[in-house]
Amino acid sequence: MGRVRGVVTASMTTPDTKRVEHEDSHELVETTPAELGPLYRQMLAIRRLEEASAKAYSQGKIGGFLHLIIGQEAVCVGAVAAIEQKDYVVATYREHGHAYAKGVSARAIMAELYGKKTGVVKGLGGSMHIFDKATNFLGGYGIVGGHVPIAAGAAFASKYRGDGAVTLCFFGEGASTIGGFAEGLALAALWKLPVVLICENNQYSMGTPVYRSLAVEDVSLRALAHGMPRDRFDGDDVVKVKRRIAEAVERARTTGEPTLVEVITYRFRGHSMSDPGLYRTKDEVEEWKRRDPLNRCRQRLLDVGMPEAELTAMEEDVKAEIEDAVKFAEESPPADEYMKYVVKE
Amino acid sequence: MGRVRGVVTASMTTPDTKRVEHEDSHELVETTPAELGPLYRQMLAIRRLEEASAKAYSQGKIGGFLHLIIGQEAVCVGAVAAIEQKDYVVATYREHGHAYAKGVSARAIMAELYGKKTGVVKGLGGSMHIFDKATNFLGGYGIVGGHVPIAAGAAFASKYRGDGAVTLCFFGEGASTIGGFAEGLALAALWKLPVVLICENNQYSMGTPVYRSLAVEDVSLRALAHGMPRDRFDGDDVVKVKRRIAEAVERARTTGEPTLVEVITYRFRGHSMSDPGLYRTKDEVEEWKRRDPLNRCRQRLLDVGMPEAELTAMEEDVKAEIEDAVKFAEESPPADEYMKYVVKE
Amino acid sequence: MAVISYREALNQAMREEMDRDPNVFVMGEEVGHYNGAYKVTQGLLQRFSERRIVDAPIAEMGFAGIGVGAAMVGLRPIIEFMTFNFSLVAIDQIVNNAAKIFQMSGGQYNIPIVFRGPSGPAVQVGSQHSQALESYYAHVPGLKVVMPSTALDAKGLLKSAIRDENPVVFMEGETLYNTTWEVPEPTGGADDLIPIGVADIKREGKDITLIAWSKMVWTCLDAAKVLAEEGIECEVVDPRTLRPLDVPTLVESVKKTGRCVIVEIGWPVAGFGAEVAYQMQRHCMDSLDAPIERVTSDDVPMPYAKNLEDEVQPQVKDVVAAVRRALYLE
Amino acid sequence: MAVISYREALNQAMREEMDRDPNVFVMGEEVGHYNGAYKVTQGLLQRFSERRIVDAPIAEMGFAGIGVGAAMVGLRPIIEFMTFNFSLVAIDQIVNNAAKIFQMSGGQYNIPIVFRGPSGPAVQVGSQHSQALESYYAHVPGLKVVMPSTALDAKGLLKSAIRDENPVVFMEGETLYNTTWEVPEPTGGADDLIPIGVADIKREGKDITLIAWSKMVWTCLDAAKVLAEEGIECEVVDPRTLRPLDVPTLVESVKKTGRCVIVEIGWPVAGFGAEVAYQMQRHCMDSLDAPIERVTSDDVPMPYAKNLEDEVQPQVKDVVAAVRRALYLE
Ligand SMILES: Cc1ncc(C[n+]2csc(CCOP(=O)(O)OP(=O)(O)O)c2C)c(N)n1
Ligand SMILES: Cc1ncc(C[n+]2csc(CCOP(=O)(O)OP(=O)(O)O)c2C)c(N)n1
Ligand SMILES: [Mg+2]
Ligand SMILES: [Mg+2]
Repeated sequence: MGRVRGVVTASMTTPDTKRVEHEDSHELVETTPAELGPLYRQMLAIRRLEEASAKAYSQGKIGGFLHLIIGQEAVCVGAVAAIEQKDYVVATYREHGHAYAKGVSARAIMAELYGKKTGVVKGLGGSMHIFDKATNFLGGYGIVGGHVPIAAGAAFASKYRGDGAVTLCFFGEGASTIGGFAEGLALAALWKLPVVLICENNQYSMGTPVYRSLAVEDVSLRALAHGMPRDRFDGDDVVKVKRRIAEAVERARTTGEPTLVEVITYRFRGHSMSDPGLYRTKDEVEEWKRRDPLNRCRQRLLDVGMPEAELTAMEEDVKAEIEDAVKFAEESPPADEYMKYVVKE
Repeated sequence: MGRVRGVVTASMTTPDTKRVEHEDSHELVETTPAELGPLYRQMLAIRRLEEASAKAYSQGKIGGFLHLIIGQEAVCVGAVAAIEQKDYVVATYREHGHAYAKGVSARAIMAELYGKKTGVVKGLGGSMHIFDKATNFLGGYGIVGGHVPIAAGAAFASKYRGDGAVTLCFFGEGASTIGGFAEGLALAALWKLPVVLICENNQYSMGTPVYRSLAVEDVSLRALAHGMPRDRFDGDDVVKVKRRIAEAVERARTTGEPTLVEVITYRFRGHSMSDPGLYRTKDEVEEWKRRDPLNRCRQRLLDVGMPEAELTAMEEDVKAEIEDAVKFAEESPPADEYMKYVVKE
Repeated sequence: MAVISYREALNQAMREEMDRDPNVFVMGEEVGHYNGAYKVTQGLLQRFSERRIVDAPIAEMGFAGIGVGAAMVGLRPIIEFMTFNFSLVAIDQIVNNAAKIFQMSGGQYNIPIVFRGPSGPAVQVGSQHSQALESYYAHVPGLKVVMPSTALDAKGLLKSAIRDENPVVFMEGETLYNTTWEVPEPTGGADDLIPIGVADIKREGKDITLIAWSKMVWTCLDAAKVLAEEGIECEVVDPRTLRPLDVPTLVESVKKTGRCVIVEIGWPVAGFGAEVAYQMQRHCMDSLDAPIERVTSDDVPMPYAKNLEDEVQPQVKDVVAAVRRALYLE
Repeated sequence: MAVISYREALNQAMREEMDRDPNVFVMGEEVGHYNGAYKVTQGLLQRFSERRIVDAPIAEMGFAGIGVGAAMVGLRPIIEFMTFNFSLVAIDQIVNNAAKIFQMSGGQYNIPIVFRGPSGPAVQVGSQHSQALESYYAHVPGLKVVMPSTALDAKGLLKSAIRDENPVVFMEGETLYNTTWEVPEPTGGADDLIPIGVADIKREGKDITLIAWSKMVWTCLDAAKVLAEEGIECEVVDPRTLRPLDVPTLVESVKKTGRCVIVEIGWPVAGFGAEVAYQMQRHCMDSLDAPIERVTSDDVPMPYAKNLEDEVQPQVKDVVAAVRRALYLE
């Protein structure tokens, strides 16, 4: 895949980057309708959930920051498909998809965005702070990099107890420059903590393209100095994501060894709802949209033999699910407890 | 050189390290008495200064933390010999040697340790916080890793102004796990700041041997992911240190490119005066002492033709210099200003 | 005189100072090509190029430290935190380096640096993004802490901060950027500056003194209007600078009115308002006709839901109630 | 009853709690093989092995965060900072994660973690190593902040902190480790614990209340002895916990004596003493016969030279002078 890039201007602060091309191939990964169907359904549900929340945001029904994951759905869905219920997931502020993939209902997410009492965290956390104990979703975090040590900590606990659980930690490529990531990485490597660190390289950190934040545009290289296994591939195919993450999960589960995985992807929308995304050309965005992982996945499903009718039924079902979630959020009572969860008695 | 190591116990927190042997050779580096003589003199002066301060500390004349650099003198002396007066040096709490090498007088250092008004920072900073504007010594810092960005900042200023100065930044191998180092490294690489990051790997971070703090015992590898030049060698030969650092300095001065250099060395004393160093075997310490860089340097000087008498005269001179420094410190008036330098009017 | 926004005032201050002094530069996330996350640096990249408007990757500890190092050797950095919430990962650089190097170096290296950015809760951004950290910075000797409430103050104080020889923590109101105020045309002279450390009386009154800074000045002015309708005349005093605090001006007002309410948007316990309260009781004890009242946010991490967020933060009605309590009207 | 040191008390508390609960572990720099930089964890590695006594590399942000993550999923970490000076590089983990996750998660994940280590200036370690940061932590809802002054309190409070379901910032006196106190043999029952949030009267008196915590309790007790010789009876009240603060006990004492001096080792501006002063004026205004006095360190980064360091820090003579001022004796 040819990558779309901005123009590098020579200046003191625009580094002369050493670009590294993907080692990745684009051969299709074997799959079946039985495997791919549910993954497609999840990706679609996330897409529709995000679209519905964008709409509610523009109607003033959702406030604050709203970071959509549209375009990146294959990463969270594929990765979470590679783990079990008992495994942990830690994510950023761009985590609706990860939460949904881990099993949080669209209702609970949407009600949270609406700031309702029925939200997954009772309207106290909002878009950036989804947590769900029932599904071992350890949270969405707003301070870039700060959650990487937390993920290492969950993995530390698994090792301490020998419970065989693995932790997935998601973060953006922009997070790779901050100390919290570096320390989490170093400690995970040193202590061999069963965590898979998944960098969703979506080409931008807010308005900053990778070539202006990284001296070398390959986050996975950070693993080298720690003797940590690494992987790097395009996140356009959900089955590929699942397979490759599964390898890392297997290694973590059996040997305790962490892996740094970089998945190349792209967000179709702005950084958050308030970002018009003027720093990218229309052409660039269009080129990526032509490779929309959701469309790819749908086509693949047809190719491997899912009847169109079945697909359409699934799509109707998703539509109903999200409509129901919005209705649920709309009709739920407002959040009302806020003094109760400051200190646990 | 066979390295001396402790015993690795297998446990969750003692990682199964991937040891990397030095790529370094131990051939002698060409030199002359004219070059080596002054370097030897500096190393000796630092050794004697440290010994004198240890003595004063045990007499209760110096307080607080006192971190001696005995055993590591070849690193600071060799490195600083590779730069010019206008170049900057930034160091840690273990910085008496670096300050002396940069041109701070033994008097000013010793008086500082005594907490006297005539100290290099008027008795306000103490052992860990030597600063000297006249020699562009940008300080000794007590928070591990926190000074790495500061060094990058001085280098940034040089690039901003185009003044051709280079900054040397010294730190221990223990500092390589902290975020401040990681961020300073990433920014220096990204912006191509003319800084040489010199890791003095003295095998221990306080009582922690490298194999318990690093997943891979090679700090210089951190440069890889940033496309940054790196170097790694034994710091037993002061001329070698000078030559190798000079290469990095030259690169920084002409291309602006930073380098990460790891110098393998050993501290003969405890971490600070209050550390008896029980975590190392006598044998280990003795093995390193047999390769004392100061002795090596002296022998080399004789080998390259400095007359023994000249050497002895130099040694007498150093002895007098340090005795004078102690006397000066003893007789100086106590520190007396402390409200004056909180805010600059 | 032109009516400009707080955002524009900050932008002008930086632009004018950068025109004046080639050693001034701006560094931070999204300050250049993106024109600032809150558009405060709009247009500066175009005017000053990438050399002086430096887009930094996400590494607050790193670029705050780079600012300190650059300041040591003669530059005058303006370090923008996208918000002060993110300054917590860099606070060691501010407290242990920026604030102390002048003293640690025996007066050899002063650090002329400005750390600036929006501060305080915005709207519905949740607990990690809704903090008022002024008491942290005001605690530290060696720092100055400035928190302007109006475009006028923002401009004059930022210019002073940039020219100051010391580290200045310049905390802007995240919700004030669009507020407007009359600001005179720059003359290029000293009157373009507002000195750091001088309080300003935003409204005169005789019955009670309201002390507030940043956004809470506006809340107090609104409360004063409500109370004026009942014949209660509030004096609203804005310290503008928390360190050094202009204690004399505050004391004079409290001595005059005999009553004092301190309003801050942050948490109650060990908030900066406690320090102000202490100073007032110490200097005005004999003149106080009632205990000093404080209005703060509730003692909780900020909830997300709008209704709760409003409940947690000080509102006009809370100030009005505190004034009534201090006047023994309820 | 045995007379043991403050250091030993802490060690016993950890040992007993680790014996009791397999989920408790200790992590920090030099806590294991080195037996602790200040020997507080002496012998624990031998007893509990590397699994539960974890030597960490220098990465405070990292291992503080690991503690938070481990606490989320059911462990009970004790994170040792070699000193609290180094907690500034980790403070984001404490303020933004440990303190807030319980609320952000809508009450799903509480964080039973202890951050402990020596705090406050030691002797001649210079400005970067000589800070009293209690006001930072006491400011934050969701945290508890404990600062014991005696071996007895250290033991009982650390045990309570380890059993607490919330993040506890446990700040030990760096200069108190060798002080001794009578500590009863553990019974295994609830009386081994000292509850968090309960103040203790360290000396009774009727003329004036001295409020102090950690090392300053000792300074106040010494001052009280000096003053007793002149017939002035000081009551020394030790809150022991700064958050939650036992306001009723403090108020009761101040109401009784009518005068109050607050002594802290840290910086004056927005120090925790300002909060205490505010609470006392609010609750005791009618009983106060003199303005509340505060004794703090000078408003400067700590100088290195011993003579200056002593000048900067509160000494017995400073407390005595403040008491005299509050009694209008000078
Ligand atoms: C420490 C910190 N600094 C800055 C920010 C503001 N911020 C939020 S998201 C973001 C960009 C992150 O980019 P990346 O890591 O690539 O993740 P993406 O948003 O692309 O998923 C920034 C700068 C923050 N939240 N935390
Ligand atoms: C952030 C921080 N954490 C902990 C310490 C305590 N400390 C001081 S020196 C040191 C060991 C540093 O080891 P290394 O970097 O190898 O340098 P060396 O002392 O060997 O020269 C530690 C842990 C500190 N000063 N700062
Ligand atoms: Mg990104
Ligand atoms: Mg070392």
